[in-house]
Amino acid sequence: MNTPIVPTQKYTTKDFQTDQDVRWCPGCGDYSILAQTQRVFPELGIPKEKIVFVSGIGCSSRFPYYMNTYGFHGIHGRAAAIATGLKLSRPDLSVWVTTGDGDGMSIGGNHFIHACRRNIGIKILLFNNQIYGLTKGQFSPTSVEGQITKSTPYGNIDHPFNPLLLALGTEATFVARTLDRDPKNMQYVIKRAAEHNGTAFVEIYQNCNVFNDGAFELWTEKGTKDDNVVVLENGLPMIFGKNKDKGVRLNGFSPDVVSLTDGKYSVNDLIIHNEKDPMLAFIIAGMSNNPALPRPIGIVHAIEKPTYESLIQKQIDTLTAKQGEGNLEKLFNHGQTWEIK
Amino acid sequence: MNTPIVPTQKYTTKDFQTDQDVRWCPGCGDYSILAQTQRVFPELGIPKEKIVFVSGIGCSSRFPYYMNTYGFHGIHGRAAAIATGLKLSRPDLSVWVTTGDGDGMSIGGNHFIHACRRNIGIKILLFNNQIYGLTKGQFSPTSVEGQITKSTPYGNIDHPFNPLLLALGTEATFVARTLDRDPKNMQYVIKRAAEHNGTAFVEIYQNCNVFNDGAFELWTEKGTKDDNVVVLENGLPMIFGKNKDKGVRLNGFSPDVVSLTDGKYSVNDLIIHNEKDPMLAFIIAGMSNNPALPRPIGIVHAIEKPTYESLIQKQIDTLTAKQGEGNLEKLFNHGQTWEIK
Amino acid sequence: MKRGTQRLDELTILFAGDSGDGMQLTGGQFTITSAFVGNDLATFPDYPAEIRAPAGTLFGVSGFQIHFGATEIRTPGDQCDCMVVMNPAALKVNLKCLKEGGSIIANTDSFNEKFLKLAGFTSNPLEDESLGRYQVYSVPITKLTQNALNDLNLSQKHIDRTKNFFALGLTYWMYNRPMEPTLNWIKEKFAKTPEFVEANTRVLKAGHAYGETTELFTVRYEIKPAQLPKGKYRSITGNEATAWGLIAASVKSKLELFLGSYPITPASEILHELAKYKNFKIRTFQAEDEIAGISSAIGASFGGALGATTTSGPGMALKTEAMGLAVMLELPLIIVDVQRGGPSTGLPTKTEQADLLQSVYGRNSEAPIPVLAASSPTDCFDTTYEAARIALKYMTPVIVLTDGYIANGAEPWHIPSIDDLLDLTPKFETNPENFQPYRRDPVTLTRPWAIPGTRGLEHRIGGLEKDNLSGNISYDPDNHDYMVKIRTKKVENIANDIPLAQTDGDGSGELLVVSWGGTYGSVNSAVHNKRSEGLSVSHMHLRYLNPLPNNLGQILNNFKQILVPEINLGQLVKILRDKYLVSAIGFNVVRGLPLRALEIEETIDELIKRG
Amino acid sequence: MKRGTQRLDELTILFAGDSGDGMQLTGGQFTITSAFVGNDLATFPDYPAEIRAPAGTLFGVSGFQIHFGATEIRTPGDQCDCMVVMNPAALKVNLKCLKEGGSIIANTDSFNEKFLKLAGFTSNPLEDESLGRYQVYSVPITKLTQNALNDLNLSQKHIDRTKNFFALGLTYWMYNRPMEPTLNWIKEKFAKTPEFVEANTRVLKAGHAYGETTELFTVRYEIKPAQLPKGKYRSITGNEATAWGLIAASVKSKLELFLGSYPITPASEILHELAKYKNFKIRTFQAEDEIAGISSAIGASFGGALGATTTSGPGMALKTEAMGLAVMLELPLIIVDVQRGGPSTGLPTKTEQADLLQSVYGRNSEAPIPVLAASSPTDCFDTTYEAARIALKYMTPVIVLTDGYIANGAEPWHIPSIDDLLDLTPKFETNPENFQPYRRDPVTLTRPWAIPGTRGLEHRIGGLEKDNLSGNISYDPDNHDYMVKIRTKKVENIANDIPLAQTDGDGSGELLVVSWGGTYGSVNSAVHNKRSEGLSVSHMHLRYLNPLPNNLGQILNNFKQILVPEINLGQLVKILRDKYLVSAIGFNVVRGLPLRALEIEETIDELIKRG
Ligand SMILES: Cc1ncc(C[n+]2csc(CCOP(=O)(O)OP(=O)(O)O)c2C)c(N)n1
Ligand SMILES: Cc1ncc(C[n+]2csc(CCOP(=O)(O)OP(=O)(O)O)c2C)c(N)n1
Ligand code: SF4
Ligand code: SF4
Ligand SMILES: [Mg+2]
Ligand SMILES: [Mg+2]
Repeated sequence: MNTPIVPTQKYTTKDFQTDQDVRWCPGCGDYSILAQTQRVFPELGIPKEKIVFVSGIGCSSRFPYYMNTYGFHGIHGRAAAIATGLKLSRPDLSVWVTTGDGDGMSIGGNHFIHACRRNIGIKILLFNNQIYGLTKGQFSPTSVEGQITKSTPYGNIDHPFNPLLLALGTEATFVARTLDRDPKNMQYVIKRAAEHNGTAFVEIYQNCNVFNDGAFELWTEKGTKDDNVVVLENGLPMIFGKNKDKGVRLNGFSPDVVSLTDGKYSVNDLIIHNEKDPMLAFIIAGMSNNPALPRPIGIVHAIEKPTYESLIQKQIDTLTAKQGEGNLEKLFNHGQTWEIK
Repeated sequence: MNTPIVPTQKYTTKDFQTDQDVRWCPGCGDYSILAQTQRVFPELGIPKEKIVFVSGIGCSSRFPYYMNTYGFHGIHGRAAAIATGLKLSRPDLSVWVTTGDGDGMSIGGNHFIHACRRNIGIKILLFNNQIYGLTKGQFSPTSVEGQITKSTPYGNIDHPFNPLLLALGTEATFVARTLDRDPKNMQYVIKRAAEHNGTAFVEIYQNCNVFNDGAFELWTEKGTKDDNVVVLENGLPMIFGKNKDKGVRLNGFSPDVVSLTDGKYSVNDLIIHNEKDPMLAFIIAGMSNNPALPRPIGIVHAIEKPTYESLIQKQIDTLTAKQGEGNLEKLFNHGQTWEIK
Repeated sequence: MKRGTQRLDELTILFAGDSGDGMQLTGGQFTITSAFVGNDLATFPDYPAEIRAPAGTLFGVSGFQIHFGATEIRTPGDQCDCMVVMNPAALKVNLKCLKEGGSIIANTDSFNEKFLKLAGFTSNPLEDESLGRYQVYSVPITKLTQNALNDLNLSQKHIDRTKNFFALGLTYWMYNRPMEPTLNWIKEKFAKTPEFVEANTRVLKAGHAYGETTELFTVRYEIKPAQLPKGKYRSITGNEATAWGLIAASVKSKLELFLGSYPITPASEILHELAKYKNFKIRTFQAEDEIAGISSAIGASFGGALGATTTSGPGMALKTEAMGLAVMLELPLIIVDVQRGGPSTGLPTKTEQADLLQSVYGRNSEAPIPVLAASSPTDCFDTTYEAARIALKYMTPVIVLTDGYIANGAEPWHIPSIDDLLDLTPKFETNPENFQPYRRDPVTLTRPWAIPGTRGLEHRIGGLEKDNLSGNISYDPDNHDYMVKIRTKKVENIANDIPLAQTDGDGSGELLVVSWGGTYGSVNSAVHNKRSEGLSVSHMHLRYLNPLPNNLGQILNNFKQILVPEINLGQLVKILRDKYLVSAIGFNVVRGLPLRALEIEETIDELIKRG
Repeated sequence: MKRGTQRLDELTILFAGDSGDGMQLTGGQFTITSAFVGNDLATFPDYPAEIRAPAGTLFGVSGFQIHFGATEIRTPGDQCDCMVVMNPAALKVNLKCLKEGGSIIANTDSFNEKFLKLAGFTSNPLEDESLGRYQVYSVPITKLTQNALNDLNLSQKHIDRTKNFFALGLTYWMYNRPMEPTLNWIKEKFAKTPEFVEANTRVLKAGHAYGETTELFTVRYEIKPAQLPKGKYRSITGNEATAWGLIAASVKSKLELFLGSYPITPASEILHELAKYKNFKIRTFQAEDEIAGISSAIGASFGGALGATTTSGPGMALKTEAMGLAVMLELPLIIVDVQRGGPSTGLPTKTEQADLLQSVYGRNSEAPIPVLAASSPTDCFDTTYEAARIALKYMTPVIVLTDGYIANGAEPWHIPSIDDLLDLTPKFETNPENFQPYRRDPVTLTRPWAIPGTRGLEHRIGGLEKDNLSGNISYDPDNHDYMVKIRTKKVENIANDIPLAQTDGDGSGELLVVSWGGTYGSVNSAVHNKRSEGLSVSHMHLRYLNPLPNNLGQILNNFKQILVPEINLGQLVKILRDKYLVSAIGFNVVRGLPLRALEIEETIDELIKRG
């Protein structure tokens, strides 16, 4: 089960692979996420033994078994809470959460929003397949309205969460989206998440080819992808289209699509992406609710705020500076005591 | 325990009072919320027996005992879930949730965000005192950074939720804020919440004079209130100040305060409040994070979306139209059966 | 060609293959058809936790076992007479369950190098000597299926998905079953895609014809109908039966059914099933988690609905706190726990019966809840219905325990007449005169159910201790003592309103075997076998686990020894020992599988020998 | 004036008033002072669920009872000798606890019409005949306080908040206690506001002087020091002791303490206390709920911290599922449940001991967890420390049960020497050679603890059933059976590593009274009283509830009768009956209050009479 010890700088993809049978369905989007992660991790410069993957329950939550790092397959919905405890007590570790749209947004919704608001230095990869995979096909909080699933034979009536908006509503400091079928973008986003100081939230559109096949087709397939996805690049205008001939402009607070070839609008009219602008983040995240707009992928929002673990450490340091290191003898004997002779 | 039957149209405040001892601390902001509710309910035109107050646990959650309607004092954090079941099975009822910042945003955070996204026709009044009252003074998810409480002797290090932003992140259809010390505004907001079709979320700044006295002073006290609160009025510019001499203007996506008397800006430069604009809602909600800005109160956002209970009813009606009312005999005998003779 | 037909009393067959091979469907069809011809039967579907594990892997093997016969059938069979294996992994995993001399029908097309290796075979068992003790039929099922469909324009994927029908057709021939039920099913199922109807029909028939025409098979078997009560039957799984029990209770109580639930294996099918019947005014609410599931159901119950929640072990654990609230509020509520392997996530798709103590004792403070357990797929209907009766009559949450084995297993269900089902209509309180929310009925100790919308009965209830009449908050010490005790007494009193326990066998003797839940079949079968050998052993099966039947202590005292087989480390046995101070002992095997009758028989032998 | 001094062996005094009257503080000072003079003592603080209920109401009464003496003191006293009542409601609520002939010191200033009415008095009991059986001292405490502070510039609110010191000063005079400890405390406490130091000091002294100078009091009492072990003492509450037990375990194991907790009465003080000691590298994480509380603690434990979580009944219920995970992962974890009145929200500020069965049995499937219970405030320290020892040595979650009564109560604590505390340093696995995460130590059956950061030991664990060596997911039926049984065996084996049970009294006889948890004092006191009357009765108190001590069955069999008093409907008694088939019977009063020794004595009498 254990691979030989390899100095950090020499890691290859292989070093992050385990001897475990990968138990996802053939064709599942999870395979690509695993592959990209294993590909990008050697570049992070983090010793393998300092990395922990924590998950809940779901197909997506099997992920830790396949990464040759420390791993913790928790219980349904609690990965963020488990990871929080781990990261707080071991700030030296690189702690990753892999979760699903059910695990992370349904039963685990509360831990998710609280982790985000606290800005704990954990990285949350949410494999969003808009379905409960492991339990064989019930709708999830991200399933679309009208979706026919095992538990909604007449169509889903829940208004789905927009995970980006939800995360932004908690004032998360890093919010991004990527696609199982876009290895390059995924690797970039994962790397940026790794580097972020604080909670990093990454929504990954992931195809469940058994229970919700093709949910993201429009944004992942060759023929349609270019005209329907806008890749966010910080400081650059929001251009997209097969021929880079379209852009996203702001009309009041509403983004709309303009052509760059009909002479009416130019690149100068487009939104310049700014990862640090919280209001722009809401606008970009909100684009997903409008089918007329291209789907944004990449880093939606990334700002710096003190992390929870650094603030706790500061209190420890301050008190230790003031009172000295904790001393049991002193503790027991401080304040009012008396002697029986 | 039961008052005589009074026709709806003749209700007075008294009809909504119970014979129970009110067990809040003298001076608690909860008294005012109770008073305003009892004052405004006669105007709603809803028969008392059709009203249910559901709560969790906390000082705020004692509320149902004091309203002479049906009442359900649940368990900590679960009021929204209980109310959801009640409202779905009894859409004819007017279902109200009273909760606290701990009950509703900490342990009950998940039910809160899911109720909001589903747009279930329940009204959620969140008594935000930025503290755990009933358990004697620990910080809550809305406590401010640095706040000294029983569980944070060296100051709170949690970044607090902005409840309005959180609700908007779930795409809630009705989001409002009011103050325990502003009876008029509170009555207006509660009435609007009652009339709203779908989940109505109302944050109420509530003073806990025992464990967090004065948390909202700036916005509630005579001397400072006018210069620090902007009352939202749909379709009107955001003017405030003792002499109505200041306004809120948009600078990019950032609101700032301008004077209406120095000649530089006029009413025409100000934000015109629009309850229906989702992006403006985020901007207004975000104002609370900036101490330089006045605190907005009133209706931040109010739009119409189909309610969960109406969508479920539609599925019931459609299927019933197609297959007739459910018939047990038919159910048992449909599909493959055989006879043993 | 002339071949003999051998008559058998009973037979056990297993279909096994990849998760993607459609073995569950195949087993289901074989079951229906066997039921159709009047056999008694029991089934055991067994599938992996993975959705569609990579083809050919050991952990991806899915199986469906059917025990059917002309005699009374109580278990899905300890061992198989015949085994259809679609690939080497299926053979590897299941071979140990095949009887000495049993038959193997193997799809030779998948016994290729890759799959043999994946299954851990170093040589092909169909070709080496290793299966010498069995009757091996090597059939190129994939190829034959392909041949049958050659002229149809189907993708390879679709052709592959049809091959299970070949195996089914072949076994229909072998065991003399009619093809009509399956042919009809195919027609209905694929009504919208006629090419699938054609393909599946052809392949089923091809399988049948293969048996008829090739010389591989020298004998066919015949299993005559069993002596079953007359009437109309259908096949039903335990989860369907639970769902239908709830629907029936809703109809017969004139209450709208509200299900607050969160998906979890192996309970999800109850939610799926109920979601279909919106025209019964059933509202299924897939909640954000189990806590919201039960909380919403309690809310609905407060509003006058028939509130229910369904789950399995880990979800049950999460509902613990809210169950305590339901106890305090004294509102009707049905809580179904389809037990699975644990602890924690454990073995989600495997069976177990280790949630009994959690159900009886697992709440903070004294929070008594009646607990019932179903003994078989069809008994899920009756038990759930009975739970609803108790919940409504006694204003109490009631726990129904089923398990993965009976929840997924199917058996013929003698369809009840609607009129024979007890009327469950509750009496809502409507009279404001002297209304007290916690005034109890002197006999049932039940408080009134006054629902919102009733004018003049506005009142408030909650989870704090309450005055024994008004329901107002009360911190009075003596009132608390009284309330804690009266809540318990109410539940204990239900013992007067349930059937007495009965023994199958004699009312006294050397050994009594006591069981509950899904082990009914194995235990009953074991006891019958031993009785037929003349041993002084009887069986008592309990549906009511809290409270226990009034005469239970008496019966236990009539036997010298008491054995309690359970798929746990001894839970009912603890309750019996505590309550009746009898030195009952347990038989405990926790393998995620139904108990084997044989193991129980051996234990019976041993105990009786020891004396 | 000359007055007599009467010497007493022991005495019980109660301070009662509004929630805002500072009775808890007053009681606390009286306690410290009494401990200081060397009395043995026991206390019982009792306060309402409301924070600061409106003045004068019955439900707003807060009380603090102290039993102190020159002899061994085991309980806070069934009844009071003296009662200080700050208003009519306090009198009304507590009068039934006053001994025939006992003293009442009443603040006459609050016996006004409004407060009398609120308390439900139709006439003033201080003036009518109704208190004839008692010695009533009517003292205008409010007015006298005011007089003492006349010349200070204090608000009425602040003056009002001082009057409890008048009462305290008066009782110090009556019972011959020194004022110094309290005077010192005042100086320290109000160091930042000298006017409060002045005010409180003056009022305390005024109360004392009032006793000295008025002729109201004809007698003073003297209570000599008790015979206590020599050494340094301090006063400590149960919750403080629990917190300090965790701190000590952290220091002596060299592990950083991580507390994941969610506030809940009556457990919150443990969180508050631990939050203070950041310089011990203690991390307290106030989680969003109880589930996150325990989950974060498990995460921390995986990382090599000493993980702990603290809660009360409803929170315990919520942690159920995650406890199962901890069992499966076999990680050390300390779970403290400060029991309170239930079920559901129940009586949050009252005591109970009804979470035992939940602790032992309340999880899905077979999820064995060691359970220990503390018997007194100071025993919370030892029990928590011992729980940490077991958790670390056996890689297991351990449940510590305390209760509202001992958690809030204070008693003198003989400060242990740090060196006498067992070393708890665990051995982390560091050797990659042949590392198997679930290879067990052959004696303790414990798996290795390999924490992230250790190179070469990267491994993965989780809640699914796992292979008995590698820890990889395993669905193998026999492996599951093995793992279910070995997990249980590991916990059962701990019985070999704990002290044998001991009887207080004789090792055999007519009646054994068995107790656990916070009822220790009442039961021990009752048994001692009866033994001193010559009855054949002994006491056995259990700290270890799962597993039970090895010699327990043997001891039980040495007695003809067994009585188990519990503040529940019989929980330990169920376990004993099941395990040892002894016909133990329960004594069960569930009033949210400590058991009264007298009631137990009566039951002992009865049982021994019956024979
Ligand atoms: C407490 C609990 N409730 C329910 C389940 C059943 N369950 C397992 S995974 C899952 C949802 C899986 O959906 P998602 O998180 O989207 O993951 P996916 O399988 O789609 O990757 C559910 C409901 C469980 N294991 N535990
Ligand atoms: C399951 C559970 N956990 C914890 C508690 C303890 N508890 C009761 S109320 C409360 C928080 C109260 O704070 P908030 O909701 O803000 O209400 P407030 O009292 O401030 O109005 C807590 C932690 C409980 N009753 N139940
Ligand atoms: S069920 Fe869906 S998500 Fe799960 S492994 Fe299969 S394809 Fe992937
Ligand atoms: S503790 Fe605070 S919130 Fe609670 S009743 Fe008192 S003042 Fe109000
Ligand atoms: Mg999913
Ligand atoms: Mg609060």
